Amino acid sequence: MKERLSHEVMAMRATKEFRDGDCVNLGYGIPNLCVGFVPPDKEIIFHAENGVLGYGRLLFENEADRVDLDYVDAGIRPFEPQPGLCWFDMALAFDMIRGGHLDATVLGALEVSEKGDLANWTRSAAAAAGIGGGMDLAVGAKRVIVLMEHITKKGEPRIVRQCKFPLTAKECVNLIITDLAVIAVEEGGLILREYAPGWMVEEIQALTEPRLVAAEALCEMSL
Amino acid sequence: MKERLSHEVMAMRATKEFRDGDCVNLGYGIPNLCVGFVPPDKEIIFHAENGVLGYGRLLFENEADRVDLDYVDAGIRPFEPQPGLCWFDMALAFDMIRGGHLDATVLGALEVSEKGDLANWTRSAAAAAGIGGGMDLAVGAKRVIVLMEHITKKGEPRIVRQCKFPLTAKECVNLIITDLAVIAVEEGGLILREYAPGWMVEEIQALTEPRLVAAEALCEMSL
Amino acid sequence: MINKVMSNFDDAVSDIPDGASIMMYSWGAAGTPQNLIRALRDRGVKDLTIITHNFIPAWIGSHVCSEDEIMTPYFLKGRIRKLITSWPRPIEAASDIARHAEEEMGKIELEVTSHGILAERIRAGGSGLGGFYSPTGIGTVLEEGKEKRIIDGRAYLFETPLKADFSFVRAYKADRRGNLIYRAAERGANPYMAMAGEITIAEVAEIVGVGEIDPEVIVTPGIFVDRIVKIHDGGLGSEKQRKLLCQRYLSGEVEK
Amino acid sequence: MINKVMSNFDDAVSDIPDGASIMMYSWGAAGTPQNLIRALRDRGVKDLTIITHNFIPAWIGSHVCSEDEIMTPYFLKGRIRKLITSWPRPIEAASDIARHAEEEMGKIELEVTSHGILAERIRAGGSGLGGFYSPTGIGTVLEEGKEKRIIDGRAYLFETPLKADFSFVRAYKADRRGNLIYRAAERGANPYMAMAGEITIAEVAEIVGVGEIDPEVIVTPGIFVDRIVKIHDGGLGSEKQRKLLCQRYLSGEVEK
Repeated sequence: MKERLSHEVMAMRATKEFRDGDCVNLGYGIPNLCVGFVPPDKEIIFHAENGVLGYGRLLFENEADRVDLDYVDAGIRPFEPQPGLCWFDMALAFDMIRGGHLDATVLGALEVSEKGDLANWTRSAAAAAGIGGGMDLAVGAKRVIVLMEHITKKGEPRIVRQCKFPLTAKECVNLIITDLAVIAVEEGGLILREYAPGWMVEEIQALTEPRLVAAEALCEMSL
Repeated sequence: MKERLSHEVMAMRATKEFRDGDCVNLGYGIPNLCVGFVPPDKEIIFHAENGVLGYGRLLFENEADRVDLDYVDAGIRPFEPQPGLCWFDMALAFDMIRGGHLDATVLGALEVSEKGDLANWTRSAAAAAGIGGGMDLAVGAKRVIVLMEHITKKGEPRIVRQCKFPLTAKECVNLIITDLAVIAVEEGGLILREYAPGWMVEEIQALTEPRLVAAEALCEMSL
Repeated sequence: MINKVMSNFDDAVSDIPDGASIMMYSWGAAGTPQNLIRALRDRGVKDLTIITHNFIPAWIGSHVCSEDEIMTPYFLKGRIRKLITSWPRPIEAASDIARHAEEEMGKIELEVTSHGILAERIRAGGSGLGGFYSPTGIGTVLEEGKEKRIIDGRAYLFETPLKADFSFVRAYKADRRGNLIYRAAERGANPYMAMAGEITIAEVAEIVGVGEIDPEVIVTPGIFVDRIVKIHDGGLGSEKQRKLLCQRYLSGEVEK
Repeated sequence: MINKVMSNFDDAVSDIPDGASIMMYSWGAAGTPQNLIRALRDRGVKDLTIITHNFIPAWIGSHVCSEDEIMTPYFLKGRIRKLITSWPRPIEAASDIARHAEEEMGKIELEVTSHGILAERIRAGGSGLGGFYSPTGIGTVLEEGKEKRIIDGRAYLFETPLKADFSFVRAYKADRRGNLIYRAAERGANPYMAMAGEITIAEVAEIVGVGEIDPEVIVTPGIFVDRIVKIHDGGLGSEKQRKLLCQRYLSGEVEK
């Protein structure tokens, strides 16, 4: 298959959505990468649901001397403290989320429906597992951005008419950023705004279950 | 009329009810005096609903140099800071109250009924006024002690069959301490436990609307 | 770059319209956003909905303070359409102030509740809850018009969340991001009121650099704060002005 | 005199019976009351109800830690009758640990909810509320068996308060009255779990004198804490032991 955007480039594209001063929560997986790609002209305050605002870049495994297991984000990965950091308890962290105080959240997903339904957790035959904070974020953040690969490893569309996985929240997604496209969820349907370099609209549509509407200002994705 | 206990002696008697280590909230009026009469062998932590635990004695008006308008109790009176003091917000202050974390509260009252109903606020013809934190305390504290004068200025009983003033809470009072007596509110009725020096049971009964039952261990009040 | 600092109080309240709902703390002198309240009064808006724990003037010793000494929500009287409070009038019922408060009560829509219910309703508003069940007020006038529900054998009343168009907050130190810390009883209701205002405006004694406040001790994270104004030296509620008031009314020089 | 300090962990958990409900935080290594969990496991009680945000082993880099390295609620498996959690199994579904977790899930009563609902239910339990309405989970499996209510045009689910017989808490510093402060992400759920235990037991890195913690920065006032035990130098979760683990698994000396 043709080359698709790397996770890093996807994360870079997502950070373009942030306005100076935004408070943003990053979900587990690709979204977490955004913390490393904030442009220098923007002051973005990252929120993690375990009780921190303003955390810095994640530490690499070779930075053992700087790792402090008490300085971790919601994905339990050590990060670099930075000025303006603020610690609080998880109840307050979720008050921020539920109370509509977050400007945006970037979440991973298994599927997004044409209406913006989000499915980002699974349950086995035995038990539900891993609801985490996703349901709270999907309901509470002012803007829900999904950052995910456009298709599954088996090549099946993740943007679907109806989610097969259990829902995280209904009609909550505002924008979908994938390794192939940027798609807005609007009243009129799914609006294709940007395509990855080298990809044709028809090719993206073929990997997307519901119909995409080309935006008037449709253009190639850029950073 | 015969001599009755002073407010100070009433407060001293009330502090006898506290066990070492108790967290206690003091209502406006006579109860506030208790903070000055803690015996040295007991460590009592006073809670004020504006968000403080462990406050010290109230300052007198001639201690202007030591007054700090940010160091005030729930009655907005300046107090002396002491080691172990702890500040928090009013929501947490009421979580402590409502959540059953306070060992006791000492409240003033207009009336207490034979069933332990408490009335400690008034409303004018125009409007209700001054509910304050009394309703929360009466419902939440593990033990509710009323500290009040036995009769009104007009000589009418404050311990009554049924309260005429609006209620603070129903069946909440455990113990009534007045300038004449100590009375427990129990299943079997109002149990007269102690009488003020020089007062006869019949004299106290005459100033009390419901019937008092003399305790087996009825004795003179002491400090 | 984030910079929520504004240069003066008049600008900070300049977009508050007639009919706005505003919450503000007041516990005597402690924690009261005095300068914001004065700027609001000077702006001349009307039909306000005011949410405040106490609706009384502050006092020092036995001296009841004027609005030039300690400004409190009480001095917004005449501009209020609705008041939600736990303590609507002064404790000394015989005073002039009590009579004025009583007149005010007759003119406005008054909703009286307990401090604890008020605190929790505001917290629920700021944290996106739809309401909650509270044990306070069972068997009292607070039952009127409320759903009663037995949960696990105990009776509770349904309470609704409270939000406001604006929250006025008073704090000790702020940075330009809006992180706040408080000083002693100044804290009070300010942290949860900061959460429940559509726009939250803080007046503070000092503005410090980002990172100068220990990240472990910030009480109100900047996410809840929209505007910050520094109280000028000697201004209403400043340390200097308060010390002067205490000296004046507690030293015995002035008898009331 | 108040003195809540106890000399060892075994004594601190010695009255926890079979069938007890216990809440405990765990966010990887951060804030987990490791020594209390180990003492509980060693005590050999069964049929426990465990309330925890995460039910997974901790990891350092890509190394998944054993119970001798970082003790978490996961290692109570086999002693649990009911588990209330937001995250019941490891993220890497293929591991041995994931298989063991899955087996455990098959044997117990499992109640899965969101982190936010869990946090607020515990806070409601500790603060004496009868329940609340939350917008989270509308249109999802979390609706099952819950009352749905439209309030001001928005749909909410009724959530019940959570309390426990015991709360295990991990903190940074304590005084003998039980006042606690935390270190960074150690805070997490510890403050509200401390409020919701009938008996709350704290393990702490350091015990200081009353008054040594700044009264403005105490996070958990002592009123919520019943017992305190100091973690011994080099013990589970101590700074020294954690540094050693980080060095071991992040320096490249040991490959997993």
